[in-house]
Amino acid sequence: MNTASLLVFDGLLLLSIVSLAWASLATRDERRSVILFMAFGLVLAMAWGRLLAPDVALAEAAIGAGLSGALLLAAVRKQPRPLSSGSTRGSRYLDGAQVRTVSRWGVTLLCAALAGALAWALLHAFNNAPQDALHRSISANLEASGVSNPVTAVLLNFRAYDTLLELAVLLTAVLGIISLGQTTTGYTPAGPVFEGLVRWLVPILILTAGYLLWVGAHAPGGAFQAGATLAAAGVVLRLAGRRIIGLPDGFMLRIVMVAGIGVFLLVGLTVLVLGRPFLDYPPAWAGALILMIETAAMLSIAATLLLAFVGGQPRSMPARAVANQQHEEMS
Amino acid sequence: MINLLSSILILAGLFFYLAGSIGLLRLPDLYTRLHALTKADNLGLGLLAAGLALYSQHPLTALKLLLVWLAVLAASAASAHLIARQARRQETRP
Amino acid sequence: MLTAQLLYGLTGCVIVALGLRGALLHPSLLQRVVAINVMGAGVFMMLIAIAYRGPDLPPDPVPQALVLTGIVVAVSATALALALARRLHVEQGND
Amino acid sequence: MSELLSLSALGLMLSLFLGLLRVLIGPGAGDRMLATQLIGTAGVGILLTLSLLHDQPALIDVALLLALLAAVAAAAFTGQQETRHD
Repeated sequence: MNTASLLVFDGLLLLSIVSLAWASLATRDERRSVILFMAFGLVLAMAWGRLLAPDVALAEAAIGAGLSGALLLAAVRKQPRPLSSGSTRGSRYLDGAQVRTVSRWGVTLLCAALAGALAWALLHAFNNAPQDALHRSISANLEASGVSNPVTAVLLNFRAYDTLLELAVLLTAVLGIISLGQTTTGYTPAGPVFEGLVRWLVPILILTAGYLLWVGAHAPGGAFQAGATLAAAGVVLRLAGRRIIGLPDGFMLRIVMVAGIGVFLLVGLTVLVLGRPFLDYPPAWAGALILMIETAAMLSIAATLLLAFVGGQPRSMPARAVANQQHEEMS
Repeated sequence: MINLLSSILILAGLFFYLAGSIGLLRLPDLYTRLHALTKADNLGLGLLAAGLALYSQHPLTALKLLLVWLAVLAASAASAHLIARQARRQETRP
Repeated sequence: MLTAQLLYGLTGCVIVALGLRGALLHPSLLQRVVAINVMGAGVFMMLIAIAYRGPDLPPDPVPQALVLTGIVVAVSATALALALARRLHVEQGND
Repeated sequence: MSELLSLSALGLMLSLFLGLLRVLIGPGAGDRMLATQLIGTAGVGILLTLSLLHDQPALIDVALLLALLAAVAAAAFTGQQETRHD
């Protein structure tokens, strides 16, 4: 009974996922495509929950269903473009994007072949891989990692290099966005209901971010989910037409942007000087060090994502006082 | 007894969810759909959360479930208004 | 091998192919970015399916951590791509 | 009793699936966005049910975040960008 209904549940969930993915790419209407993509993210969060990956589900709920959607919606042009495929010049369509039917079928065929190859590799992996070895060594060493959530332990201790480089990727991306200039236009001031929404939603998002950061040590959560949630708070403020959205300006902004990777490197180097391998924390300190790194990483991630939403250099924001105040509340 | 009550609550919640979805599919225009959906779904979630809270028999879980329901209530009220207003705005602006 | 693992894993493969096709063929730049995100979601699904080991065993944390990293990298890459598209749009003489 | 939970997850998924049809049919952007909100509410219900079914308390946090971010999505959908004057 249980397995049967779960099987039907899985079937419906996967059918929803595939049809949303297909529909969001089949349409020529950008706005529709983005809305379908947001629904896709929502349903994905359920799939991660179903497969016992609550850490991933949290990140998907914050990013896939919320932030990516907001980013993409802001990028959709206001006037719908005429749908005729002839006049592609001067629109966002690339020249030569009208692919001939023959190559269209060729690409479709190749993609189908790729799906087949991936499926074969996956089946192979399911059948042969000794999946337990790595898992066992993680649970054996979890005690020494300083945290009891295995995913956080992997991210910030066992494979800390990955996360360090991930923060570097984030920094690079935001540097790219800043150097592209072009601050996006602001939003018109919110109406009364929207304003009411902002009043309670923003504090709760900030509170949730703090909760996720703290709980990440022993339960699903952590710097990424917290950072994304914090960024969502800023996005709401921006959407409501506020000019002050919690981003510091000038020098302070630069510090917040590099805080994550900076603190991470500093901890790694300090440990190195004290005679241990790079990023190999002493077990007694690991918990505190991880919390410190995560706090800095959360601020960096939030600033980066928010800056990505605003786009370009947010010069005209006299926000230092408010921003500092908010950052103190968060950390 | 508690089990029975929680089963009834969960099933009632399901009923309202399904009613809301059918309303979303069958009703003729956006505004009537909004009306059906936001009411039925929130009631459905409330009943479901109450049933699940009874089922868990754990005060902290119950508190969290209540919190989630309140968040959904407040969020969906505001979103429904925003979506309806957006639709009106686009109707008046050809 | 678990049925759920198999179902989700194979769906992941299908989504990767769908996303790749969209990324290669779609005329709209914005939707190409969406397509790349869809493709990423397919890869994530394959990894999470590999991590899943049934309802009674705890899942493997390593692929889950990889996916978590992947989601954040994907959103930052999306933001950069959108900024590039916006710039391209301006350079082409619109706005 | 856990049968009831898996049955409830299935029923909620059915509700989500019906909402999905509206997302796919449209016709207007508002209809799609509204149906996406339904997917969000049904998703919250599903996550809460799965949380008890699989004994994963963290899924309640996911449900909370999903509810909050659904509001952010609606705000993003309706936010009016200022027209550029420069």
